[in-house]
Amino acid sequence: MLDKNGIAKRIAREVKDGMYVNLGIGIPTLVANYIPEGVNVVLQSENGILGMGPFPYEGEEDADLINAGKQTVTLLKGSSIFDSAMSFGMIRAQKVHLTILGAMEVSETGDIANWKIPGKMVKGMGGAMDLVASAKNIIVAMQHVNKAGESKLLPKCDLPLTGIRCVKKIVTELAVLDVLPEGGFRLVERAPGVTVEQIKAATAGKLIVEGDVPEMVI
Amino acid sequence: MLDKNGIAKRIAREVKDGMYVNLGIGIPTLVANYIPEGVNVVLQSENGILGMGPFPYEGEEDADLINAGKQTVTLLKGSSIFDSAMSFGMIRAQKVHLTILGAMEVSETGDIANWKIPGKMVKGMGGAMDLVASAKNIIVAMQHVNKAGESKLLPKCDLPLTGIRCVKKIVTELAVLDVLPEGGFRLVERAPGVTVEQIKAATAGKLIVEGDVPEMVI
Amino acid sequence: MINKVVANADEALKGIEDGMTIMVGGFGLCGIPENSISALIKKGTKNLTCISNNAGVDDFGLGLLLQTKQIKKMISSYVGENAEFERQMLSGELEVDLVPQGTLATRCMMAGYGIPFFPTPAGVGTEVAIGKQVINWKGRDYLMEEAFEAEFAIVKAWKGDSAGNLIFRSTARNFNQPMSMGGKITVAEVEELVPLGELVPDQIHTPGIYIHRIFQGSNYEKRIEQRTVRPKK
Amino acid sequence: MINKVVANADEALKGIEDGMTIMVGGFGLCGIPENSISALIKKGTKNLTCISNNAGVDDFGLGLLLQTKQIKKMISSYVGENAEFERQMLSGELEVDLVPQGTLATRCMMAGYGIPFFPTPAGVGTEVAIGKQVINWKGRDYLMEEAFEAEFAIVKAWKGDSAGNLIFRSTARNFNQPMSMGGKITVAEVEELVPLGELVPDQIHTPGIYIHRIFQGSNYEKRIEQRTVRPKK
Repeated sequence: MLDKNGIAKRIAREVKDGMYVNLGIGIPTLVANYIPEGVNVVLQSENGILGMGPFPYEGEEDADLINAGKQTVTLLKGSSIFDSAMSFGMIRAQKVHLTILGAMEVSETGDIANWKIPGKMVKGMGGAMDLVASAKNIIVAMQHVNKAGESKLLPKCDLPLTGIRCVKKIVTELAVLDVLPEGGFRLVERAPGVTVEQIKAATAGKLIVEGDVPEMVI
Repeated sequence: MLDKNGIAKRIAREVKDGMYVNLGIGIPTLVANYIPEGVNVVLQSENGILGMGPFPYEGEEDADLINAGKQTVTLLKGSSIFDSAMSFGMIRAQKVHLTILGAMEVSETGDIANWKIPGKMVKGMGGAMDLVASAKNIIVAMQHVNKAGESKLLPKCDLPLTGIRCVKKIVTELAVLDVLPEGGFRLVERAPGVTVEQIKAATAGKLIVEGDVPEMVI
Repeated sequence: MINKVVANADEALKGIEDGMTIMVGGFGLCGIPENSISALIKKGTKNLTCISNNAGVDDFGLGLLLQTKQIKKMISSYVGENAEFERQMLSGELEVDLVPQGTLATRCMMAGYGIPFFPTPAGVGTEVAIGKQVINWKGRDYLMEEAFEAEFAIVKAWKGDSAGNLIFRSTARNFNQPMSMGGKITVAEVEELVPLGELVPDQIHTPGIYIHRIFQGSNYEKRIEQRTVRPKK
Repeated sequence: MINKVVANADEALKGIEDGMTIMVGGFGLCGIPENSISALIKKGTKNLTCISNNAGVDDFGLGLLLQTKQIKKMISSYVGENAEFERQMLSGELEVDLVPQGTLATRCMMAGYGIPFFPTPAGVGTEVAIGKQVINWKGRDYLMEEAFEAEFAIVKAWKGDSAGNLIFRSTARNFNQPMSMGGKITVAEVEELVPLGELVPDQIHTPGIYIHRIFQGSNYEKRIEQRTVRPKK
C-alpha cells in the first residue's frame, strides 16, 4: 500500500523528459519532489507561470509571486510570466502535455468528478474544467476508496462532473490503472503488498485484469 | 475647390481632443499635419503602434519601426507597441474612435469600395475591411469624381465592397457631406468657390441640400 | 498623448452606480486593486455584480465588499476561504455564477478583442453546459461562451504612465491584464505612476487606449494568503 | 528547462515537406525570418501554402520563394509590390486567398489559444463573406472564421533563450507573435540567443512552451521598403 508520497513518487515516473506539466493541489504537488535528475520538465501554474520553482527561502517571499494554490513560490531560470487568458490559451491549445490532479470519483469511461458535493458548500471548479477538457494526458492521483469505504472507481460518476472521457491513468494507494478508450479500468500494477483481490474488492467499475499483474517497484 | 492638403486640413477639424485615430494611406496620412495644437490625439498604426510620431531624421531610420504603409516612422513619448492580433482586437472592440481612409466609391447608404477593381491586379484589402467593419466613425477622403469624370458618390457601389453601412462623412475637393442613417448624402459645406450646382452635377447618389449651404472657411 | 490621470480612487470610480457589473482584477489576494475596493466601500454602491476570479477573504479584498453587502452577484471560478461569502450564499442573499477559470479569463479578453462569443471545450458534459449551445467541430464538442459586458473594469498594475500604459509585476498580472482590456470604462490603480516616456514601449502589457482613468495608489498591504517557505540553507 | 536550441536554419526546418502549410512572420519586409527563408530555398520544398500578411518583394522575403516557384498558394491580406507574384497569379500558377488583415492575425492567434473558430464583423457584406456562415448577434452581423492549422510556423524574434522564450523588437513584433503561438511546430530565429535567465520573465512576449526549435540567425539585411525621413534641423 502506498502513502501520499508513494503515490506521488509512482506518478513521477510518468513524467517524461521535455514535458510541460500542470500539477493540481494536494498529492499532485508532491510529484515535483520525485522527478528524477536529468528529466527536464517545466511546471506550469495556471495563474500565469511557466518554470515554477520551489518555495522561497524564509524572508524572500514575494506577494506578487504565487502559484495557483496561492502559495508563495519562486521562478527558475528561463521561466516566463503571462496573463490568465494566455495561460488557459496554452492549456486549451494542448501545449501543456500532462495534467495531474486529484478526484472524488472517476468513471470507467474516464469521466471525472472533483469539484462539487451536493449539499455541501461549493467552492468552485477553479481551472479544473479547463484543464481536464484540454490536456492530452490526464493522470488522477487519489485514494481508491472514500472515507465511507466506498469505491471511487465507478461504472458512472454519482457526483457532478468536472469533465468527460478525459482521464487516462489513475494512481491510488492500491494500484496503477489505465482507463481504456473502450471503457474499463485495466490494472497495470499492484502497490507493494496489495493483492489483485484487494483491488477487485475496492473497485466498483469494470476492472480488467490481464495475466499476471506485476507489483510495482517503488 | 480643395487640393489634397485642403481636404486633409478640413478633415483635421473632425479630429477632437482625446481621440484615437487610424489614418489610411494617401490623403488621410496628411491629416496628421493639420491637427491643431492643444488637440491631443493618438495615432494608431494597425501593424502595432499607438503614439506614432513623424518620420525619423535622416540616418535615424530603424528597419524594425515602420507604419502600416511600410514607411519608417518614430515613436512619441508614451507610445506602445503590440502585435497584429491585439492591434485589430482594439480596432474590433471600437477603442479606435475614428478611421480616415480613401475610397473608390461610396454609396448613399454608407457602403464603401476601396480595394479591388475587376480586371485589374488585386493587391488585397490589407486592414481596410477590419477597420470599416468596426470603427464607430469613418470619414472618407477622396476626389468627388474619378479620372473618367464619373461620380464616386453613388446610389449603390459598382465595385466590390470593402464594407457596408459604415461611412459617416465624406470630404472631397468639392464638399463635405454626411451620409445619413436613412440613406442619402447631406451637403454640409461647399469647398471655397464651389456652387451647389457643381456638387449636384458631380454627385450621382441622392444629394440632400437643406437651406443655405455654407462655404467652408479653411 | 491623452492624459488619463485622475487624482485618486474616488475620482476614478465616478459613474459606478448601483446595479452595475464590474470586473475586479487579481487572483486570490494577489494583484487586487486595494485602493479602489476601499473607495467602493466608502462610496457605498449597492447591488453590484462582480466578475472576479475569487471573492477575497473575510477581512480583505472583495470580502470587504461582501461584509458591507454591496455585492448582489459574484461571477467567479473559485470562492473558498470566506465565511461571510458562505453565509450569504447559503441564505440566498448572494447570487453566485461559477465559471471555469479559463472561460472566465477568456470572456474578459474577448471583450477587449471585440469578439462577442467563442467556443471552448471547458465544461462540456457538465452542469456548466446547461442552457448553453454545444457545437461539434471536427469531432469535438465545444460550449459557446459570451464575452463579458462590464460597465467598469478595475485593475491594479505595477507601473503606469499618464497615457494609461500599464506594466504588471510577476503573477500579479493574472486577470488584471485581460480585464484591463475588457471593461467599457477601465480604471487602473498603479503602485508607481511614472513620467511619460519612462515605460519601454515594447514592455507595455496593456496599451493606454484600453485605460480610461489611472491613479497612483498608496498604502498597499499586498497580503499573502499562503505563506510557504523553505528554511535557508 | 527544456532545451529548444538547434544549430541552424537547416536543422530547424527538418520535417517541412512538399505540400505543407506554413505560417511566415513579418509585416512587409519588417521582422521576416530571413535565415529560414534562405534555408527553405536551399531545401527546395515545393507546393507550399504560405500564410503570411505579405508576399515580400521580387528579390527579398517570400518573393524569393516565389522566384523558385516553391509556393502553391498564398494566404495574405496584401500582396502588392511584387511583379513575379502578379505574373504567377495572372497565369494561374499561384493560388491566392486574400484575408482581411485583422482576421488573418486573429486566425493565427486563435490557433495558439485553442479556439477553433470565432466571429468577426470584418468582411460582412463583401465577397469575403461568400461561403461563410453569417451570425447575427445582438443586432450585428458577424462572419465565422476558422483558426489556421499550419504544420509549421516560422518566426523571427529579437532575443530568445534556450527555453524558447521570445522578445520581439518594436513593430517587428507584428504577425511574429500570434504566429509564434499558432503553429503545430514553431521555429524561431533570433538576432541574439541569450543565456538562460537573461530575459526578464515579465518582458517575454512568447513563452517558450509555444516554441519547438530556436536558433541564432546571422547576416540580417533588414531591408527597408519605404525609407521615409525628414531633414535634420
